[in-house]
Amino acid sequence: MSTASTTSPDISGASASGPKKQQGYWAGVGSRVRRDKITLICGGILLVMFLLIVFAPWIAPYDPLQGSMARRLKPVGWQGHLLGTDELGRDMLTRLMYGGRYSWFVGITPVTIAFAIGGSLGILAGFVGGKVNMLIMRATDVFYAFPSVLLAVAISGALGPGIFNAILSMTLVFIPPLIRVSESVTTSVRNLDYVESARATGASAFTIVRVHVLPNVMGPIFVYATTLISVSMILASGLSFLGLGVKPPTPEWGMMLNTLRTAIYSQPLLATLPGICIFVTSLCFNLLSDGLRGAMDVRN
Amino acid sequence: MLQLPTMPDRGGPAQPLLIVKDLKKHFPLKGGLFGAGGKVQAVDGIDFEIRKGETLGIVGESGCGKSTASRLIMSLIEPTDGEIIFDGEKVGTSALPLKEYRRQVQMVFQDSYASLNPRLPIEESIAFGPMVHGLNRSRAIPRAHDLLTAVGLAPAQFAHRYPHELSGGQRQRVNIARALALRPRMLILDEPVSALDKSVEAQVLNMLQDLKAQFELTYLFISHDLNVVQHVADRVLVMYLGRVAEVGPVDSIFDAPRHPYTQALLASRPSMDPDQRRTEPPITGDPPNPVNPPSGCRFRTRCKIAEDVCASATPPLAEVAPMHQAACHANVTASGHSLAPREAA
Amino acid sequence: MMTPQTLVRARNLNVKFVSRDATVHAVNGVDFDLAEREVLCILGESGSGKSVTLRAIMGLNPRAKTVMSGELKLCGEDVIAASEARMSALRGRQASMIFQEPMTALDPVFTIGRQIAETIVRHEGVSYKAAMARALELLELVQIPSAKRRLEAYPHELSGGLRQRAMIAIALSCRPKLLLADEPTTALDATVQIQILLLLRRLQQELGMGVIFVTHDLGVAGEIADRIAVMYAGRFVEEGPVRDVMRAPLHPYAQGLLGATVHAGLRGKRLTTIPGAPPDLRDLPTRCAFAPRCPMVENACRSAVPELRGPEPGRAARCIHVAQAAQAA
Amino acid sequence: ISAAQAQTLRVAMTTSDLPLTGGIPDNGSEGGRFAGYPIFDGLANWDFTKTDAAADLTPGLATEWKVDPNDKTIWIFTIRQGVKFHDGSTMTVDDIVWNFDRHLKESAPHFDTAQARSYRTYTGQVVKYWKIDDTHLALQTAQPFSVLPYLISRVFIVSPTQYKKIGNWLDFQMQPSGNGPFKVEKINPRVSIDLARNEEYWDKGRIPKVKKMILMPIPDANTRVAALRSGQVDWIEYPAPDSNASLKAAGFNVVVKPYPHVWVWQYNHTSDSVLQDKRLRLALNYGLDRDSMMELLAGTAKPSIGFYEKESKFFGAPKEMFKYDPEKAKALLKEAGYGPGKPLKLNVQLPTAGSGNMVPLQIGEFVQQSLREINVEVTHEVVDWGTMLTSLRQMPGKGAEPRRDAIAHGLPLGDVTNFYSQFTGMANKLGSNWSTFIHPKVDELANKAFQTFDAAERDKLIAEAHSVVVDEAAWLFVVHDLNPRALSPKVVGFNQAQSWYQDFTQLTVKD
Amino acid sequence: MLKYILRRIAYAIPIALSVSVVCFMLVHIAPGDPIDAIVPPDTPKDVVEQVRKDYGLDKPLPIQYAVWLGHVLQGDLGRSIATRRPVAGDLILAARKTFVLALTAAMFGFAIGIFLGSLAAFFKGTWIDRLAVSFAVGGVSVPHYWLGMVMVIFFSVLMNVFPAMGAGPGDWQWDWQHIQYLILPALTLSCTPIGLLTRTVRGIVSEILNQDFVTTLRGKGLRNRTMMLHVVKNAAPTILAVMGLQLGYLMGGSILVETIFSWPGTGSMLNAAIFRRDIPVIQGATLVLAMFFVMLNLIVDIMQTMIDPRIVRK
Ligand SMILES: Nc1ncnc2c1ncn2[C@@H]1O[C@H](COP(=O)(O)OP(=O)(O)OP(=O)(O)O)[C@@H](O)[C@H]1O
Ligand SMILES: Nc1ncnc2c1ncn2[C@@H]1O[C@H](COP(=O)(O)OP(=O)(O)OP(=O)(O)O)[C@@H](O)[C@H]1O
Ligand SMILES: [Mg+2]
Ligand SMILES: [Mg+2]
Repeated sequence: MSTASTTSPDISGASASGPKKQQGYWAGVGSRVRRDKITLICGGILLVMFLLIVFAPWIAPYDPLQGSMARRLKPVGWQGHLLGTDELGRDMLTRLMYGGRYSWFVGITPVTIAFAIGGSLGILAGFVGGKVNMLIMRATDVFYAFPSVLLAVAISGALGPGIFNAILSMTLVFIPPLIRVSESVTTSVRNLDYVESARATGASAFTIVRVHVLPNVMGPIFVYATTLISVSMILASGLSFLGLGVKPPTPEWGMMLNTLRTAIYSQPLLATLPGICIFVTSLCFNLLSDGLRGAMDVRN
Repeated sequence: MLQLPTMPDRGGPAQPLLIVKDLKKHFPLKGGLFGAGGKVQAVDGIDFEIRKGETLGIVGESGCGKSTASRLIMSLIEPTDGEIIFDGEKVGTSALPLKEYRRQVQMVFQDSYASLNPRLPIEESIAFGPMVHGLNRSRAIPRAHDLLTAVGLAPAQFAHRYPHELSGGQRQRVNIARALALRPRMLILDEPVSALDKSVEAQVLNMLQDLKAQFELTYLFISHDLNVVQHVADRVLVMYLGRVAEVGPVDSIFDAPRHPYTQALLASRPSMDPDQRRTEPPITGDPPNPVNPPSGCRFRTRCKIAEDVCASATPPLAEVAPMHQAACHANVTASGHSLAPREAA
Repeated sequence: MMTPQTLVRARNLNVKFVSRDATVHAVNGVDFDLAEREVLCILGESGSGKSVTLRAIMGLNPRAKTVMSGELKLCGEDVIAASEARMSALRGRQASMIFQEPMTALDPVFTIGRQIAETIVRHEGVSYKAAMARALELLELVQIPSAKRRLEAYPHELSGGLRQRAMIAIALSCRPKLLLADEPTTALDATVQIQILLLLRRLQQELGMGVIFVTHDLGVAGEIADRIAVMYAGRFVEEGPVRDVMRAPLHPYAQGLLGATVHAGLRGKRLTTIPGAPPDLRDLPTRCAFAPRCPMVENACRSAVPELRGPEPGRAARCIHVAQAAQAA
Repeated sequence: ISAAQAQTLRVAMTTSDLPLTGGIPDNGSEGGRFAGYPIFDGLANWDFTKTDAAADLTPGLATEWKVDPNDKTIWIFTIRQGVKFHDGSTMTVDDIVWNFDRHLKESAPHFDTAQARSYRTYTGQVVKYWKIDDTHLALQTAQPFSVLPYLISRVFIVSPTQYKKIGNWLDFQMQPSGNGPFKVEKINPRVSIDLARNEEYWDKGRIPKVKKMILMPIPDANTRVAALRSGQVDWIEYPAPDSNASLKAAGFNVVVKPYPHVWVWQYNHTSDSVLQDKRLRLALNYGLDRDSMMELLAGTAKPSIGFYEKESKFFGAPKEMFKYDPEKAKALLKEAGYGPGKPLKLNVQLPTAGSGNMVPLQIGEFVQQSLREINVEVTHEVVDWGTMLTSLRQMPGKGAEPRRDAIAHGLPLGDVTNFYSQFTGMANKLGSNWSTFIHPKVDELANKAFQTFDAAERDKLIAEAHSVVVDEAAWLFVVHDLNPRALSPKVVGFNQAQSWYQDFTQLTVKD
Repeated sequence: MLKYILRRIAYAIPIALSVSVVCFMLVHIAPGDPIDAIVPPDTPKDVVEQVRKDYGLDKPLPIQYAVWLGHVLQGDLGRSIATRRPVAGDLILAARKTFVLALTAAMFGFAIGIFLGSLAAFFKGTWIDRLAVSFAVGGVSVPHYWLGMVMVIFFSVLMNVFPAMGAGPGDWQWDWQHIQYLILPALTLSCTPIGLLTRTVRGIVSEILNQDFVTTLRGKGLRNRTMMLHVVKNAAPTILAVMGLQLGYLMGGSILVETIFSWPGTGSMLNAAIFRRDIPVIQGATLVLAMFFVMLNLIVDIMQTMIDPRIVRK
């Protein structure tokens, strides 16, 4: 073989420095996120919450189920109870920490499962196209024809209350939108020339999906899924509030909000604390996904 | 040094590298619930061949089916009809399975950005093909670096970059390197320079000429720029609305075009001389919609010499000069067109 | 003969875009005059600032982040100082603009007729009906077949050539004195491009408009320009009558461009190329911006931005080698 | 607020929907309180005039009743004459027989297939009934049953004329006709029952002083409080204990009165239940910290250590006097084989709200937590009150329902028939005793009691039976409710009776 | 155009049928014998058998579905387990109330959302934009049942300006006496559409403002008023779609708010039904609301077609 380095001299000059500094895609996203204060703060808050929740059994000051009537409904800051106590005299901070576990779990699990299932189906539909696409998308249309809360409530209602059923029904609710988003992202990626040229090398469909499709569609699908987390958190706590989620005494924010409600006249701040937790979490997830979306937009 | 060997020449020099026979592609139109939409006749029966070592240029206006033809040849889409024969073997048969064929034919697209995976460093993009064909990574990467050098990009500086960190010209070089990575015998270049600035266009064109010699390639070069085609092609094929209007050696076509469309196309070129500006547009109107193309000769709606026969019969590709064919009734003996040559004595 | 009036006057025009991350110096000291009935072609590579210059003349760069300095007059009006209301009265009336992509430059959800008529209503205060009648005349003027039917058409229902004609009809609806054309034929097919070029040329002469025509295609410039300005990195690096610039450009960049343009007769030969890439406009160059790519570069090129200098009146280039180049020609 | 409204009493009930208005109200005793006695009368009514003692029966549509001295199984009711139904028809003895047909005669065209079964507890003792003459009605029981009038008081008499006009019970509910002090003016499904005063009520002393009464179902305790405080209603049932202080501070009257009520876990005594083990039943009763719960309930309840209150004449002298003794509880559990390593696991059905259930979630959670300290793990199956009522009518282990060890709720003990329906094997046969507590001694004593027509003797026998119930720890006794309700200061003249039912005829609503 | 509309309607039919299948299946996904889901557990045997026959529950699923669909098409949605009344009658009353609530919330939300969104788009990058966006994110993040609770305390209990619950006396009427009942729940319910509309409008309007044709319009010297018209007509199809979806979501998603405010609509009906496991009611309400949603989508699509000429392709 001849040496491949015999090149015309006039082109070698073109190797002047490119328009931008050398940087990987994710590194670029990272640096953009790092410059975005709001996203950072939200990420920070969520991280702190996450740690508090995960390590609740080790760091929570009290037993979440252990109360005492002698200290029921004490205000925020009362004698070693940083956030007061609930209607059965259990430490609010502790319960909020434990409650977060369930709220986060019930909020995030359906999105995660739906991300896996809906994402796969959507990518499949988008990549394979044709009849498969038709089949999957028409089925999706049917579930799209239900308002989401209604669907979740109806399925939960039919299945009966319980954490598992709540997760199941919410998963069913989130699968269709995830299919739609991943299908459209995949379809647009599939028609890009680089996928065509990968096909032109004779690569198998699996390799093409793995190397060329997945890395390019996961980002947008993931960001979309994070926006769903906020919806999911609210929906999950709503289901608990309706009694379709966890059972007492398991602390869960929606449930706590429900049982503490009657105390709103005597301890207004206390009674709104679980609501504030839901609000802040959902807000942070929303802002975080906004920030992520912005940072992942290569046009920036 | 290059671990993937070139495929051997099977048919010998006289065997055209690629023969396209009656290739057709009709896209059904979307939107019809009951499939009642029409169809786009993007490519409607084209025949041509490419000889070993030559550059066949395809010109034609936007939407005439150039890209569709190249995708058909690349087997990226299923043809509605027709067949492709590569070096004497029908593509897709056991004699020439698709995967093997694809090693021998590669493609460069117009949009340099869309043809590179934005999440892969360019060395990975280039190494992808060889790895698909069984080369392991540790050998594919150095090979990618060699190819980068070959297209004039210093690997040390560029190998790890991502597509968005390159200029348009640099990206197009990467695309060319990627196409060469499988050591193909033929390269389909679908408007490889249309999106580039003039100064960069020249760089890439020069480089393509060098690479052709260096890697013993055959080019199918698609462009809508007549000047570029004239510059690079040995033979030229003019397409109009999914059909071949004229095909022949570059000089013959440019000096003595026989199809009114080719003539108009040539006459539409800016003059490059302020003192000899064009005064009359050679033809009027836009190309018609390929969904319901005109009957007979597809050019007749804009043709200055169109007659009744042009609407009723499709003109065959007829020899008008050595190696030069044109599909115009005016060139076909006894076609019924008033300008047609009389019956030979 | 009446003395030609100056339609556009630019002196040391600078346009920069300021944002949190960076400042882009898109136009860096441009001087030129455009007389009535004159056609000026601005030629240059992508990103050289052609469109920004055009938009600056119309005051159409995004207000929030654009900083303009120098002098810029449009039909006597100081564009840099003028209020939005003042500019809006000028736009479409004294000066109009057409764009490269007629598909995106037309509002997709309004009919062609409506889009023409609303300009006439705005500037001439006539009734909508009268404006529609004028719109029909205009469509006929730009040679749109079955104009009456096309009045009711939406942009997506027209072919590329027709869309561009409609765009021209909109631009000409109030008989402006100045037409700014930003690569109006680049997106068109060769056979259509020549039709549009000829149409523009005819209309320019019939209506007596001044035209600034932006293109990166030397051939197109040759078809339509009276004068050519070659732009590089936000500056005019060469300016002169079309014949002179096309035959014997003075600036090495313009020479390179001419050499790199593929045309008949170069077959089999290597094309001349300009190595390297244009500079990053985020740092304002303090030297000849072309120096890194210039085959004739000298130390002097790297110390300061060369002045515009010309061997004869009406011709000029920003290069210290102008004299030599003129000699060689 | 207009003058017309001022004559209106607007009541927020705790039910999740309107109680049925066809004369067989659902939603427990609250249904009877609002969709029963105000609209209909029974043969016997309740006497609300004495508020210092538990309410007792008073003549209603029957002016008097007595047992046939020759056959103690036959009761003779003298029917009040000239009483008019709301539709204007005059009530006859035949009408009353017709009403019993509705409940008992499956072949009757108007037999109420859908509802009759839910009243079997009250009607099940009657085996035969007939018209003696135009003023007398006879009811016959299988064996002498001295407390029959208490049961029969629940059988509301409706107008056959109206029924015949309408043709089915479903539509009858929309335009019912009885002879109570209030007439139904309009039913707004799921929104309200609008009642108007019955000017023709036979008891002139109980013609309502208010013109109208509007009953609204507001299951959410907070919404009830908000509705009262914002002046949308004048009367709310069961304000959440935690809002009482603020209600009082805002000038509302929170009225409490002892009434015959107990909040319990009804244990499952069927053979597959762990709670067949008496030690466990006792342990739970000793392990529950009732006194602390009083804090939670903020003065709206008092601890319960038996079905009847300690002060009741029926309480008797049980050996086990449950007071909080976790050590004893743990010891009992250990004896039964449970301990820290092996907690006793119980599944308990708990309603979300409902008549007499107080704040079930909070109480339930409290019990759960209190029992956790003696290593008893309670899981709750939280259901709607209506669902629970259905569960209560099922026998445990039947059907598709999950196994549960107890059902937690509040229930009435207004008269001795409640004891009968909850703790006797006879009642169990009628399918009203989910708990299925059957004890030969109790059955024997109760049987004797219900055949004794001497009241004092009867009370003694029941007290004795009750002692056995307590000693057997038949249920987990939790609290006695004090029947709190909050009234707008505009409501005057309300005297809360010590009863599940209340009198709405004597009060007025000020402007 | 007409053809397209007919085609769109034709397309809605299989969707509607599939939706009915899903609703039908609700009875069957409920654990246990489906008969338990549609009659009360203490129903006498013979009645149970009668119902089983009526609904064809002894037959294979497809036939059951056909029977059920036949009932539904005749307006028979079965009987409530709890009240034993036909579901359809109560549902119509409830749906009317929910519609009033959802429509009011939607209108209010749309008005505010469109206003804030356009403001944010026109002043993109300024503090006005940031304020509007924060408001929007807040709106979509707040658990509205919690907000409703807080609002009741504030406006009903403490300030006593609006009623705390219910939909007013008697039948619904558009008079002040009834409207005052509407204000708090509608306000609570509107926070999601406010947030979403603000975001959508901001996105679409700023996207439109970045498009080339806007430069053309400015280049023509059009007045702001005329420019607005162009922006509105371009944004309308997208915004309409979001509005349609939102109205549907509000109809179907008012369950929590209705519960908090004791609003006698489909939401509180569903809530009660869920607790009683009154499956026929759940099924009927779901079916009616989902059908409404399907219709709404259809109407939105048709309206989009009328506005945007590009949608109808030959
Ligand atoms: N996947 C497809 N589905 C439907 N129609 C298609 C598809 N691909 C191409 N077409 C249509 O086929 C015709 C030919 O398209 P093609 O891309 O081959 O033209 P082209 O000559 O390459 O044009 P250009 O110069 O614009 O690239 C066009 O009318 C196009 O709209
Ligand atoms: N609104 C803007 N904000 C920031 N930078 C801008 C803006 N508009 C243009 N620029 C920058 O100004 C420079 C000149 O752009 P301009 O559009 O004038 O180039 P051009 O010569 O018209 O190129 P082309 O041939 O590609 O149209 C480019 O670097 C571009 O990125
Ligand atoms: Mg193409
Ligand atoms: Mg430009």
